Amino acid sequence: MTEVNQDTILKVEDLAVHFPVGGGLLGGPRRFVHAVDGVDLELKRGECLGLVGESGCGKSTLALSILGLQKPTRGRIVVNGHDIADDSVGRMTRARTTQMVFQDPYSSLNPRQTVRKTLEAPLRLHGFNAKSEIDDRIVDMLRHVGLRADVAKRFPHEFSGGQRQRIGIARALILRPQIVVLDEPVSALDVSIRAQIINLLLELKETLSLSYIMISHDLGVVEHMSDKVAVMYLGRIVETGNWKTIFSTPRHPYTRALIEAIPDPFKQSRGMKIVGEIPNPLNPPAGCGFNPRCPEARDLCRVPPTPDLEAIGADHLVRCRRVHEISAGKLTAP
Amino acid sequence: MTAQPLLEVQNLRIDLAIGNARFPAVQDVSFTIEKGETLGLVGESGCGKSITALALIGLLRPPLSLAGGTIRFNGKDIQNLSSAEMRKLRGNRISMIFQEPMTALNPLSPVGRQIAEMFVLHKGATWKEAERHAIEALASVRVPAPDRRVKDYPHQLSGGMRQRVMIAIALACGPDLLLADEPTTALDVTVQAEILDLIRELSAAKGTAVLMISHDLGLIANMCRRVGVMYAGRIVEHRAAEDIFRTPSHPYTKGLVASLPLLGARAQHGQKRLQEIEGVVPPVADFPVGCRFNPRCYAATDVCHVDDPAVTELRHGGYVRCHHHD
Amino acid sequence: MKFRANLLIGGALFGLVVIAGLFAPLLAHTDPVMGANLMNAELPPDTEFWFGTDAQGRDIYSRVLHGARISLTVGIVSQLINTVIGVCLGLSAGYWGGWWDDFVSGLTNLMLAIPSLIFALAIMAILNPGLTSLLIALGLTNWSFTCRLARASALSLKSQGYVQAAKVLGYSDVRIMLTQLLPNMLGPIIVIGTLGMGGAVLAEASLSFLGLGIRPPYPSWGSMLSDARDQITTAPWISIFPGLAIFVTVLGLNLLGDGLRDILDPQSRTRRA
Amino acid sequence: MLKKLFITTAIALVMGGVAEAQTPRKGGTIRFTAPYGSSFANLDIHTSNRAQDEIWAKAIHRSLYNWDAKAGKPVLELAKSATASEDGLTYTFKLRDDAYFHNGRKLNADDIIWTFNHLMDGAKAYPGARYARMIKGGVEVEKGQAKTISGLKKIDDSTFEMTLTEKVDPGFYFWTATTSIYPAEEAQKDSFAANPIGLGPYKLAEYVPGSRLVAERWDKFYKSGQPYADKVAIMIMGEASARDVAFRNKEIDASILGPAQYVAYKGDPELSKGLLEVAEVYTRVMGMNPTFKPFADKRVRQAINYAIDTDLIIKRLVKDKAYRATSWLPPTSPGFDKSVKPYSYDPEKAKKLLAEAGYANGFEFEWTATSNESWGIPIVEAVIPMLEKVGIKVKIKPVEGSVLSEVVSKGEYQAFIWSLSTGPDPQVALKCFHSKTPQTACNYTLFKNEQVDKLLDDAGATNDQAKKVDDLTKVNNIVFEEAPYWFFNYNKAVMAHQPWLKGLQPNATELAIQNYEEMWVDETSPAAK
Amino acid sequence: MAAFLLRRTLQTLPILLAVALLIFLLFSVIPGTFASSMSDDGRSVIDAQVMERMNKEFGFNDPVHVRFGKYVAQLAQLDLGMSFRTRQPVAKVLAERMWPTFILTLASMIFAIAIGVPLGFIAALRPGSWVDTVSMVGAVSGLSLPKFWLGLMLMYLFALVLGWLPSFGYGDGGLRYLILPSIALGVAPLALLARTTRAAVLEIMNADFVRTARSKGMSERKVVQWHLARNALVIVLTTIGLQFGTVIGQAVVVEKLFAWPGLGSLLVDSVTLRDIPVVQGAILLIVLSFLVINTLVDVLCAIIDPRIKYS
Repeated sequence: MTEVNQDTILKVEDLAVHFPVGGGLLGGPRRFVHAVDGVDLELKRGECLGLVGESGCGKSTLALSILGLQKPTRGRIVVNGHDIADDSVGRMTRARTTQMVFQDPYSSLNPRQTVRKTLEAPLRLHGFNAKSEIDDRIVDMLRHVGLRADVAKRFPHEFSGGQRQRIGIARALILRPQIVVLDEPVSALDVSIRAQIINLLLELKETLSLSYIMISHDLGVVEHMSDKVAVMYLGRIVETGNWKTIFSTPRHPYTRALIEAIPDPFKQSRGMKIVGEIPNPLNPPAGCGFNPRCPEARDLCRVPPTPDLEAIGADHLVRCRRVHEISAGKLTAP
Repeated sequence: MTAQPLLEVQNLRIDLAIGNARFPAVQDVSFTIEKGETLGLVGESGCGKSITALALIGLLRPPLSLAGGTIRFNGKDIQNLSSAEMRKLRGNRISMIFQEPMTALNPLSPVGRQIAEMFVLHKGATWKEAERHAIEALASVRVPAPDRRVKDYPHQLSGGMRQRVMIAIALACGPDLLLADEPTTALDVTVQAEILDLIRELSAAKGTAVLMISHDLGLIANMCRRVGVMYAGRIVEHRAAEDIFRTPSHPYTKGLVASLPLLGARAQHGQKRLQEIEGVVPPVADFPVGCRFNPRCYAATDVCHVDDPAVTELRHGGYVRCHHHD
Repeated sequence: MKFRANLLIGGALFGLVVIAGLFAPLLAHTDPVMGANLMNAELPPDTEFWFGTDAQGRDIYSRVLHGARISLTVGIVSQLINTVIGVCLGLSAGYWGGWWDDFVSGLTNLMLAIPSLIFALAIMAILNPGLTSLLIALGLTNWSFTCRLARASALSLKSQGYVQAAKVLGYSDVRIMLTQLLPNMLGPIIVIGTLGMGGAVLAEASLSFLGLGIRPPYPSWGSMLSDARDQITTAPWISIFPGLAIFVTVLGLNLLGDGLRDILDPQSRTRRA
Repeated sequence: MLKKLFITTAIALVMGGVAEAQTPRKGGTIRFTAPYGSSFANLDIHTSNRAQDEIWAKAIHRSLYNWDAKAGKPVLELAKSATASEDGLTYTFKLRDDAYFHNGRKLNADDIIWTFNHLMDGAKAYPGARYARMIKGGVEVEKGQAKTISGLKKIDDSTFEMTLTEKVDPGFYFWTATTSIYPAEEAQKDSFAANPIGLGPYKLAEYVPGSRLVAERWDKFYKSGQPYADKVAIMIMGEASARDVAFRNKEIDASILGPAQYVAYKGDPELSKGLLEVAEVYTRVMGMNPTFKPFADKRVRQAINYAIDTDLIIKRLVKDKAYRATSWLPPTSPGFDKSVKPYSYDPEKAKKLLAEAGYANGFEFEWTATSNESWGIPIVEAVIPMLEKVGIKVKIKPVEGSVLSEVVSKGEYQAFIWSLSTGPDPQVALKCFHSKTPQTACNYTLFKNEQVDKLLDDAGATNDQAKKVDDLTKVNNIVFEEAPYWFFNYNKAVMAHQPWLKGLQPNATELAIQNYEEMWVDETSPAAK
Repeated sequence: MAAFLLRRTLQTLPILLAVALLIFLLFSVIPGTFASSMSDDGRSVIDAQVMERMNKEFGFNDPVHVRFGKYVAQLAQLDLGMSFRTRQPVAKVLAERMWPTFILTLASMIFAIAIGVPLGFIAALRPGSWVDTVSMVGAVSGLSLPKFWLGLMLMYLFALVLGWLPSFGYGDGGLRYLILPSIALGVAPLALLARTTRAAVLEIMNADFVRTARSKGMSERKVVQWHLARNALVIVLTTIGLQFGTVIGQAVVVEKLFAWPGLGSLLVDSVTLRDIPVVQGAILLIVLSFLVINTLVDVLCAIIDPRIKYS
């Protein structure tokens, strides 16, 4: 049924993931956290989709679902035209299509495995047996991520953070996937190293024709790398669109607040401020989830149901009842 | 006679002991903080900025130790103070907030009590009075319903709230100097903005000087008038905040500024390759000879591999520690 | 620096016992069982019988040497059983969670609730005293700590990036447990196992005292010590040497365990820093 | 006849203060020990036949008969006289008229009859039923077919009649504590379990389960002037090494010794003064199962007796705390034949016998044993090299006591080592070799010999004591020749006692069981007050 | 807190049931019966009829599942059955022996806690000092001694050689009698507690919140009093709770050696004599007391550590 655009490699439809909380003997009533609640996404080949939001907004759960590690409560995830919940799309197929780069380069490498083992095991698992082929692939991949071939026999603790992240990237790409989920790929790295990795990722995207889903709270990185951006709040997408649109003319108050909150050396004026913290996801506010913190909130925002995503421009969707009343002035300074 | 600076650090050296060997984790660090001023220290992990702060408050623990230099607080060298005098200073005149508000608070003690301790310790208050002061202190850091919150335990509070409690503790006695060590790193951006505002406003209101430590250049530049950039245990550049971004002098600072994907930069310049700094940050035991940045420096020459660059005063204020600065 | 002393002294003591056990047939003067000669009964230590002789006239030195084999067998085999059970249950429970975790946790609590000596006592009574029974009794009753540790490690490790990565790469659960989790939790488990070996040697002595330990023909230290307790005033050497052997072995294992903990257990590494 | 009994008891070595002619001192506390375990079963002696429980029961209770340690035979205790009928099956007992229960009530024939009826309560399975079953009509009561034992008749308050099923001396049946006479009505009350009321010299004062039992003098005890001590405290101390310390520390007045301590005490100039040694009526043997092929051959069984240097084991390992066993019956027994020499240590002969039996190359057997130091694995360990020399290999099968008695009575063994009761009644002891006696009773080695059967039947039928003893002696000698067992030793029980404890009796049936009324402590005792 | 307590209590029920089942199954396959045990010394032979009768009365002729059914039905009515040996209700037999074990374990734990915890504290506050070294070497040695051996040595030293204390028994239940057995039993937990306390204190010493406390200008003494002690206490308490289990188990050995009339010696006797209902009852009681103690510890921990209630 799903229309698959020639260029669409991943399509997420009405995805929801609910976690049970409590319940059981004397545990009180069983309630559900709606970690992801009705998310629609589309990723085109060669594109980088930036997922932005604060901790607990559901972006990690969404990523895990896309990787097939989290069973959705509702909705479908279609990769290359196949629903990944479908039994015919096995664990192995999924592994060869979708891969992931992790945030912490220290915990994401098995300390007891050499680089070679880290890269060789997945190949063997996926049916590569000829030593020469494995060798070739490993050397090739190490070269791609900017490491020399002789690092293969070393253990992770012998590397710096940046080098480890390169190994992590090599591991993710060794099976030649089409989609790579980048989970905060540079936030745990030293500032002086970040540029190396960002450049590498952008380079690999081109040379290996990859598509990225990048989770990050660093808006600078998101702006730099993404083609499309989705802003999440309380398990829902509140604004999505082209990177330029999102960063130059954000419409949702939350998006605007996020951008505002970045400490900028050249900007002393602080326009829009939000206060308070993300509400308890077990007990989300009625109406718009953002209303308790929103400086623009009015009574209509506090009335259920949750507002819908509204298209206000080409590929620009905003989930706000007052989107047309709030000025669409430019935010970023220079 | 110029007014005496609040804090004067000269040629600070902190050693790290590994086995029987000692390595200078911090060396030749000098700076001053005037009363009510906010100074920024920026640098990557392992550059020595946090232990510099710990040295100022006298909390270095083995394997780290103060190995040289002077720290004058209100004109007195704190190294000459007895431990009791030092304790009177600590928390009362100089206080500190830490990076992880989760672990920096005692999980088994209500936050009110942890604030109240300050008044008991330094103001000679009874516990009862102190509890009352604690509520006021919580209110001053804009914690809603402070009279109820004082009874809460740290795990019942969100990260932002915990950091507010830390600030309440730090500012309880109205100190002259606040050391803020990456106070917002563990927090979400929106919360970070609030906390920074809070620090800024409270310190301004009470005339508290702040030493702000962060790896985030943008944050430091935003918060401080003057910034010290640390690399491998040294201050390599010390400038006014806006100069750091506009006219960085040290190759390291230059590299950092150019490598950051700043918001709005893509709209201006397009998605071009970010400028990279080669190599990695060296560990303390492996600080290079000569200029410590030399293995990564694009401008390094032979002299950089041999000689430690001296401090060079810059024309528009500030200084840089480089053989080839602009 | 202290941890090195632990490791060195512990390793040396335990190494001594291992050598004694391995080369017992070469080092021993007589057969530990067939060496009985009532003409030599209860001789104090001298140049011929270094540790003296026991009531049956057997050379205690030889018996203590052979006893090392028994104690090592008891320690190693029972701990191996415990470790395998504990790791299998704990690892899978921590990794899979759900009802299996509830079940395993219940089982672990059950095992914790019954004092292991009493449990072992019951098993010994059922199986009749002997080496095999003892290995089963001690092997089945002391896995709860290993299990808890393995479970906790699995719980914390499973959220680690490399475990997630293995999942993403299509590894099966069992493969993840064996190749990603197990090698990374082995350190503390080896430590617990080492300390448990000492515990097993002591438990053997306790069970022998209660009349439910290893019985001849095996010359176990516990039964030697326990059998000779009545002769402690008349022929103290009969009990002193096996007692000393137990003490040295357990002390060695405890020190070794402490030393290994310093090296292998990352938690205590931060403790030292 | 009776003279012979007297003579044989002389073997019982009396060393301690038993025979001293001092005037007993009144007062003080006797601090006795119960060494066979760490508790008593309860305070109802009918439920237990263990020596451990008899130790306290002797203080509080009394049976129809009592064991006379010096005479080595049962004597009337609660009755003044017992007259047998012509056929020797019916006895008329006249009770003593000065026996009072601890509640002050006088002993009555009803109490005796009630007690025996009570013992035969089938639902309760009292071990004493074994003895009361000898009374005619007892089995019917046990099976619930009758309410009262028909063989018991009350004549008047102090006289009753007892009819037996066999011609036996009732004294050998009704002297143990497990047949203690209870006060009829009081014993049916619930409180009796906690406050036993008996006829013994002491009445219960305090009982701490698992720790000790203290009893105080019963002033209306029927033996004049007795008991002497004010109190008897019986400490429960199963652990020999702890008992050793306590005794040396003068915390207890008497202690039963094992071989190791026997040597130590004998070698100590002070301690050796207080040793009481007695040949007990237990024979330590290794039983051989004839269903295990090699042991079916008499020559093999004899070979084993020849192959083991029994004397050496007794001397070196048992430390002479035993007497070499000649045969089944102990030296104190009327059926014991002094002229018989035990099997000599003769490995050559053993080899020859084995060769004749077709085992020139030896064989291997499994030896079931407990860890008992006197008749368990330590002995087996010493025997192993000896048997090895004649080509017989031994595998030890260690078991617990309760398992040993089970596998032995079921015949699930190849060989076992045990200590078996062989007295005081030689007829009862030898009945174990009657082919009609089942393995579950005591014919553990499935002994079958027509001559023995006949001799035993004759001995049971005759009234002639001399012929009876003669028949039994013959049986004993045949058993020796047939060698169903390796005859190891007769136990030498040794009790260490403090110098101030007097009046101990050389009780050959069980040294730890003493008549406390004959014991007293002099003023040197720490508990003399 | 009430809900927490209730939840903790209810959690122990399935464990108790499982223990009952496990013990029952174990002892239904044990060789030997009470009747056979009565003649184990070869001295007091019981005749076959009585033995038969006993087995019938004690229900040994029933199949296992029937026996278990009966047992559970009994248990449901809080009836532990009748002891074969004493012919009294098991509950009564246990009640008689509970108190000595209770005071023995309590005394040895008090001994262990009173010395072990401060020792661990002192050692941790001066790591590397002679106090630290000596106490930790002592602790590891204390853990390496066979218990009955230690008991025997104490007996010889303090009773025989020095004559200070009685060597055995319960006596009048006075303190004098309690000292030696509780030391013999308490040395191992003492050693373990000292080590645990030391490790816990050392770990907390490096915790961030202790650094915070110091940054407040607190003296080390106040840091320990106000912040370190409570946090260490949680870890130490948990260890104490678990140690109770080991101590109750090891009490078997010590009680037997010192002729102490507790549950442990009763248990060993009952196992040897195959008095199965008492064995079952005693183990259930021991498990129950372990669970009660650990629930108490949990409650204490929950009072000290507010995080526990909510997890």
